[in-house]
Amino acid sequence: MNLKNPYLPLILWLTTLLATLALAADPLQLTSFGAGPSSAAFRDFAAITTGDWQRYGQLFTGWQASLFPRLFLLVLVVPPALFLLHFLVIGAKEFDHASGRVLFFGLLVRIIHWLAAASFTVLAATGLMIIFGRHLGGGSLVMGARSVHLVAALVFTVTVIPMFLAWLRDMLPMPWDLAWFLVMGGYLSRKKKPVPAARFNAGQKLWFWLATVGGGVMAWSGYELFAFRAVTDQLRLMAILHNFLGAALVAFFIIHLYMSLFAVRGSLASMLNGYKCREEVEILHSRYRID
Amino acid sequence: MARVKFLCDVERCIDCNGCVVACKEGNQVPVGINRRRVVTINEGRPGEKSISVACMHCADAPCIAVCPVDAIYQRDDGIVLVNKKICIGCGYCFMACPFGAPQFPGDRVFGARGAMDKCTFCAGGPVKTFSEEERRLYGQNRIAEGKVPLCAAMCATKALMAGDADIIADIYRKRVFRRGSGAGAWGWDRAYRGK
Amino acid sequence: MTNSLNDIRHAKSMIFIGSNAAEAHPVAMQHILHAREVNNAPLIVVDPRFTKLAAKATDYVRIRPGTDAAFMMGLINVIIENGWQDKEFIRTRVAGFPEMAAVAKQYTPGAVEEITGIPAAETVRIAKLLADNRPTSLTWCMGGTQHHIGSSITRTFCILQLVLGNMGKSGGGTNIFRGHDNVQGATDMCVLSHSLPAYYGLKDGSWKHWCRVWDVDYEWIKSRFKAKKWMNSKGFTLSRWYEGVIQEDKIEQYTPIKALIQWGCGANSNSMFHKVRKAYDKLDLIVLIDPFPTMLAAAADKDNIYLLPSASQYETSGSVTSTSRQIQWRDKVVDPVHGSRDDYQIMEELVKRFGFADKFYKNIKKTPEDITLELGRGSLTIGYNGQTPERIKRQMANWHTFDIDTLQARGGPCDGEYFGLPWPCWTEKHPGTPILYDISKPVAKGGLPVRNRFGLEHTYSMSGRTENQLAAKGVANPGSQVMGGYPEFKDVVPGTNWKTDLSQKTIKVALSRGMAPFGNARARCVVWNFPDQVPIHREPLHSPRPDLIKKYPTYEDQPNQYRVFTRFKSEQNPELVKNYPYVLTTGRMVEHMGAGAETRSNKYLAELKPDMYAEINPRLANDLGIRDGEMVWIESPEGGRIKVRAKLTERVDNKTIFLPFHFAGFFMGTSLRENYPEGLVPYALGEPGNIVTNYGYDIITQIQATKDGLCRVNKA
Amino acid sequence: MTRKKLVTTNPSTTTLSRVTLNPRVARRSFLKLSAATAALTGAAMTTRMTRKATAAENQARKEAYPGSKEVRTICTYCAVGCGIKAQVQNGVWVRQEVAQDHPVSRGGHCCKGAGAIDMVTSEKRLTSPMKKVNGRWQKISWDQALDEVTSKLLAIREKDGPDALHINGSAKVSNELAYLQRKLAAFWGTNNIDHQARI
Repeated sequence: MNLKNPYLPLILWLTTLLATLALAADPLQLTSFGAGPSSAAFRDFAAITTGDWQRYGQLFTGWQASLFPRLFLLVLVVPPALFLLHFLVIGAKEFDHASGRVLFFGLLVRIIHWLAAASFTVLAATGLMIIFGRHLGGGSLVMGARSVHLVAALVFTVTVIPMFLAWLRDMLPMPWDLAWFLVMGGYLSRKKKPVPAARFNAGQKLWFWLATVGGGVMAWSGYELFAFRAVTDQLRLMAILHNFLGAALVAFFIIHLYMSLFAVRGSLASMLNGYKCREEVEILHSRYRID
Repeated sequence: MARVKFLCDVERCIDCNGCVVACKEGNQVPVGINRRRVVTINEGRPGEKSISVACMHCADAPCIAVCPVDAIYQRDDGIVLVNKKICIGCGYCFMACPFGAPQFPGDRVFGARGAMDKCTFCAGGPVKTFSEEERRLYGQNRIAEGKVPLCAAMCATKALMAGDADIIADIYRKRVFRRGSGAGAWGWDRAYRGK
Repeated sequence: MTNSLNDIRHAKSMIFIGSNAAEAHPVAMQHILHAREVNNAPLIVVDPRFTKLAAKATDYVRIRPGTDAAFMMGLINVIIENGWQDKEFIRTRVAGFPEMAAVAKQYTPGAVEEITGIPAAETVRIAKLLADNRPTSLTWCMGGTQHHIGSSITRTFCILQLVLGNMGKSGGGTNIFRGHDNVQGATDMCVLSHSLPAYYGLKDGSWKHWCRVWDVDYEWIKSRFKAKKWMNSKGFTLSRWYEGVIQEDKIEQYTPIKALIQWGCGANSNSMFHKVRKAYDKLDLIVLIDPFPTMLAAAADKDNIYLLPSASQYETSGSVTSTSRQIQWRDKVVDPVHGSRDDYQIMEELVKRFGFADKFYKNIKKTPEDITLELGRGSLTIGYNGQTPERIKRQMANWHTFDIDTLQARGGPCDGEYFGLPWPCWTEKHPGTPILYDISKPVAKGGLPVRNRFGLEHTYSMSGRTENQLAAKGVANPGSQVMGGYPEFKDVVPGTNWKTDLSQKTIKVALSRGMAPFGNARARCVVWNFPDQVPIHREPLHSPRPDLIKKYPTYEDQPNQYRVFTRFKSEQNPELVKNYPYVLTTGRMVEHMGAGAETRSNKYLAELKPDMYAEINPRLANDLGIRDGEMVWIESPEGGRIKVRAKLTERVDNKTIFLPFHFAGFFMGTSLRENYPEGLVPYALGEPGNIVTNYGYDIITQIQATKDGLCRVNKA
Repeated sequence: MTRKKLVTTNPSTTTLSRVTLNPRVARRSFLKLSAATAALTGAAMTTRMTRKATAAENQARKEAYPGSKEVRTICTYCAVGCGIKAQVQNGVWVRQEVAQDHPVSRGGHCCKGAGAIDMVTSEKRLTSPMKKVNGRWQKISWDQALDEVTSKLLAIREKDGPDALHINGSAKVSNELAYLQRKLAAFWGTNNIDHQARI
C-alpha cells in the first residue's frame, strides 16, 4: 500500500507537450469576420448561440479530438510498462510475517474502502469505455456504460465522504513527507531501510487527496455534464477538467493497484483482514507508533 | 466534388420562425428539440437582426472530431449525419459545435440524454432510405428525392438558402452587390473556411 | 389591394402605416425586401411600435396611436406647398382637390408635430422622400382602421396616393394587407350586416337583383322579414352584436338577440370581451361551428351551447380570394377527419331543417362549383363573373407558368391571364384586373378606369364650386371609343344597368367598345355623404391628450348606428387620462393567428410562443417598479382587467402598452382550463388582450377602436 | 483529423442496400438538388430550373411515398394566399410539400403555414358534436345536435322574430360558403350577420 511518483513530472510534461501540439495542429483557427453592416451583428449571434467558441469551444475541440484519447492511452500504457520494469529489476518487497501482526485498518474503514474501491473501479472502467468507445462500436454497450458510470458515481460520492473524514487526520502533510519523496519511498532499492512515514506515506497522501477532493471535483463536473444546463462555455471547461482529472485519477489508480497487488506482498491481505506485519510497519511506516 | 451549404441572409431574415416549424413538422421533431432556431439580437431597437441557425454541416466538422464513438460522419456532399444507433449521448458534439446544433432528448433513465439529434439537411440517416425507421429516427430524406431541405424551401423571404455552395454563394453575392453593402455570409468562415 | 403583392416588386418607395407585415404577412416580405434591395426603394414604416417590419425599414417614424390622419394630411400639405403633387393626374382623374387642399393646409408640420409627436422636419423629409421616389406603394392594416376615425384615416391614405399620382400604376397603389385568408372574399360576398353580396347594399333594387339571381320570389324573401323596414336597415355588427343581448347601450330593434350562430369566427377578437361574455350567459342558444373549441366554448357557462365540429378548410374545397384580389381554388386534401363535417354539409343540414332547402339550393346541384357560378352570376359590381371554377382550377394546375414580376401567364393553357383572375374579371375571356384604375392597358386586357358612381357633377357645399365628376378629356384606356370620361352603362338591355343585367350583355358591349361597364370618372377627395367630407384628425375617444380634445373633438353620438346607440361625444372624457394614463394598443405576433384557437392548439407554435405578455418600455417599467417577466394587472376604463407577464422592450415608447390579441383561456385572472371539452384544451392559454381594449367605434363602419385606448398598469 | 474519419465511417451501415450515405446515391441526388436550390431564390433562371426539377421530383416522389398523389391547395392562415402542395397517400395527408413554383409565395411559409398540415393532424380538433348539460360537456350525435339546434332556432324565430338571431360568419371559409352564409341570413329574414372584416 505504497506509492511512488517519479512519473508525475513526466506525465505533466507530456500533457503540456501534447496540448501544445494539439493546438498547433488544430486547423480550427480563429478567423476574422468580413466588414459590413451585417457582420457587425455576427459576433453577437455567435455569443448567443454558442458562447465564446474561439476561446473555449476551440480549446475543447482540439483537446477532445486528439489530446485526451492519447493522454489516456499514455496513462494506460506507460505506468504499467514502468512497473513491469520495476517488478523485474527490483522486485516486490516482502516482509517477515513472523515479526507479528499490527491492526492497521478497522472494520468500518475497510468496508468504506472497498465500497469506494469497487465504485471507483467501475467508474474508471466505464469512463475508459466511453473514452475508447469507438473501439467498442458505441451504441447500447457504451450508452449502458454511461448509465453505469452515473450510478457508480452516486455510490462513490456517498462513500468518499466518510472515507475522507476517517483518514483526514492521518493524511495531513508532514515535514518528513519531503524526505520520503527524496528517497522515493525506498522503492528504488531492494534494501529494507526505514523510510520516513507515519500511518500513511507521502505517496498515499497524494492519492488520498486526489481521490477525495479530486473525486469531489469529478462528481461536481460530472453532474454539470449530466445536467447539461450550464452555459456552453462552462460545460466545455467542465469537460476539460473532468478529462484531465480523470486521467490523473486513472494514473494514480494504476499505481495504487501495482503497489497493493504486486510491489508490497501482503498489502492486499492487510486491507482485507486489517493487519499488517510488524516489520513492514517498521520499515515503511517508521514513524507510526505501534501501541 | 461540390458540396452543400446553408446560408442565412441576415438582411432578409424576419424572425418568422417558418424554418423552425417547417423542420419540426416535416420531420416530426419532438417538442423541446430544436434542430433549427432563430436568434434575434437588439430586439425592439434599431439594429434588430435575426438569423436562423442549425447545423451548418461544416467542413472539418468539430463534432466529428470530438465524438468518442465515431457516431457522426460526413457524406461526400458535405452533409454531416449522426448514427443514432451508435451515438451514446455524451454531449461532446454540442460542446464542440460553433452553432449549438446538436440536441439531446432527455428520455433515458434519470432523464439522461438519449442519442443526439440534429439537422440532417433533410437527408435522413444511415438506415434504409425512405423506410419507416428512417422517418422515425431522422425524419424525411428529401435529398434522396432531389429536393432541398424544408427550412430553406419554406423560407418566407428566401433569407435561408440551402444547396450547392457555388450557386447559393453566387445568389448571395448578387444580393450583396445590389444592396451596395453587406458582408460575408454568417458562419461561413467558421463552418467552411473556403472549402 | 389595388395592386398585388408581387407588384410591390416594382415600387420605388414603400410606406407602411399601421401594418406589421413581417409578422402579419411574412411571405409578402419577399416582395417587399426585393423592392428594397433591387430598386433601392426606401421602406418607410410609420407605427407606434418598433415592429419587426420596422427592423427591416430604412426609415422608421414613431407615431402616437390614432393620429395617422394628421400625419397623412401633413404629408399632403407639404407636398402641395412644395408643388410636388402630380398635377396632370389631379387635373384629369381627381375630384375635389382644391377643397381637400384647403383642409390639408391646416396641417402644417408644426401642427402635425403637436398632434402626432413626429418632429416637423421628419414630416417634411418623408414627404420629400415620397415625392422623389415614385411610385410609392402604400400599405395599411388594422393599425389604420381600428379607430373611431378609421374611415377617415384610410381616406387620407388614398388621398395621399392620389396627390402623388400613384394610383393605377405598377409599383404604386393603396395596398391593404388583409388579415384572414379569405377576408377579402368574405367581404366581397358581404357577410356583412349592411350589404348583400358584392356590395349591392340593402335597397329594394339590390334585393330584387339577388332574388333574380337566387331565382326566388322577392315577395317571399320579404315575407321572411318581420317587416320590410328591417329588410332595408343595417343589422347588428360583429363588433357590437352583444349589445343586442345585454343592451347596455340602447338598441333599435324590436327584439333583443336571443340566439347566436358563431360559424368560423373566434370569440376573443371582440373588444371589451368581458362584456361579450356577459352576453353569452344571457343568450337562449349558442351554436358554435368550428374545428376547434374556441374561447366561446370555454367562456360560455350556461347550458345553452352546442358545438358542431366543422372540418378544416383542407377537408373541403372552394375558391378563396387573397389580399391581392386573386381568386385561387383551395382543393380538398382529405375527407373530413375526426367525425367532423364540412361546412357545406352543415349548411345543407341546417337549411333542410329550416324548411327552405328547395328554394335555397334551386340552382345548386354540385357543391361547391354551382355555388361559384351562382355567386359569380350575381356579383357583377366587382366582376366575379369571369372566374369560373374551370378557369380557377386550370390556373391552379398551371401556377408555375405565371411570371413572378407581372403575375401574367407566359404561354401554357392560361396564356395572358393574370394569376388569380383578380377582380373585376368581366367575362370568361377577361384576364383579370391586376391593378385597379390602371388606364395604360385596354379594359379587355386588364385595364380599368375609376368607377362613375356618384353622379356626373357635384356642387361642393364647402366651396360652392361645381365639378364634373367624369374623367377629363383625353383620359381613357387605350382603344376606348370615348377618349375621356364617360358615365356608367345602362339600358343596353332596357330597364337594367351593367350591374343588374344578368345576361351580362351590357358588360360585353362595354368591353367591345374598349370601355369599362361602370364608366370613367374621377376619384373623389371629397365624400359629401360622410360626416367629414374631407378627412380630418379627431382625437381618439379615450385620448391621452386632453388639451387636444377641444381642438380636435370627436363626432356627435349616433342614436342608431347598426341598430345600437353608439357614444362618441359623451364618451370623450378629458379627465379619463388621469386615472388611465397609458395608451393601449394591440397587434399580432407571427406565431399565432386571430383569436388563436387554431394556432394555440398547434404544439410547435405553442412551444414558440406559449405565454401572453404585455410589452412595456423599460423606462416606464422602472418607474412603476415592474421587472421583466413579472405579472402585472392591466385595467381598462370599462372594468376589464387582465393579469399578464410584463415583457420589457423598447419596441414601445414609455407611454404605450402593447398587447398581442391571440390568447384566450384565461379570464380576468382565472383560468378557464376546466371549461374546455376534455382533452381539447389548447397547448397555450393566456388572457385575451381584448378584455382591456376600450370602447370606441368607427363613425361609418363601426369597426372597434382597439389601437388607441387607455389603460393603467399595476404590479400584480 | 476529420478527413481520416470520413474514411472510417461506420462500416456496419455501408453494407445496407439503398443507404443514404452510399456515395453513389448521394452524388446522384446532389445534381438534382442544385437545380432545385436555384429555383427557390427567385433568381432569373428560376422557371427554367424549376421545370427541370419538377420532372425529376415526380420520379423521386414515388419512392418516398409510393402511390401518393399531390393536391394543390391554399394556406388557411393569412390573406397572402400561399400555395401548398399536399401529398396524400391512401386518403391520408402524409406530407406538406413545398409549392416553390407558386407565383406569390414561391414556396415560402411563415411558421403557421409551415405547419399547415397540423390543422388536419391536430389532436385538439373537436371529434363529435357536443352540448353542455349541467355545466358538463356531453357528446351527442350529429342528428340530435342538428335537430335540437334547428328546432330551438325555429322556436325563437316564431316567438321573437327573425332578428332575434345573430350570425357571426367567417373570413376563414371559401367564397362559396361565405356567400351561403349571407344567403342563409337573407332567407332566414335578418340582416344580423357579420364577420371578421368588421374588426
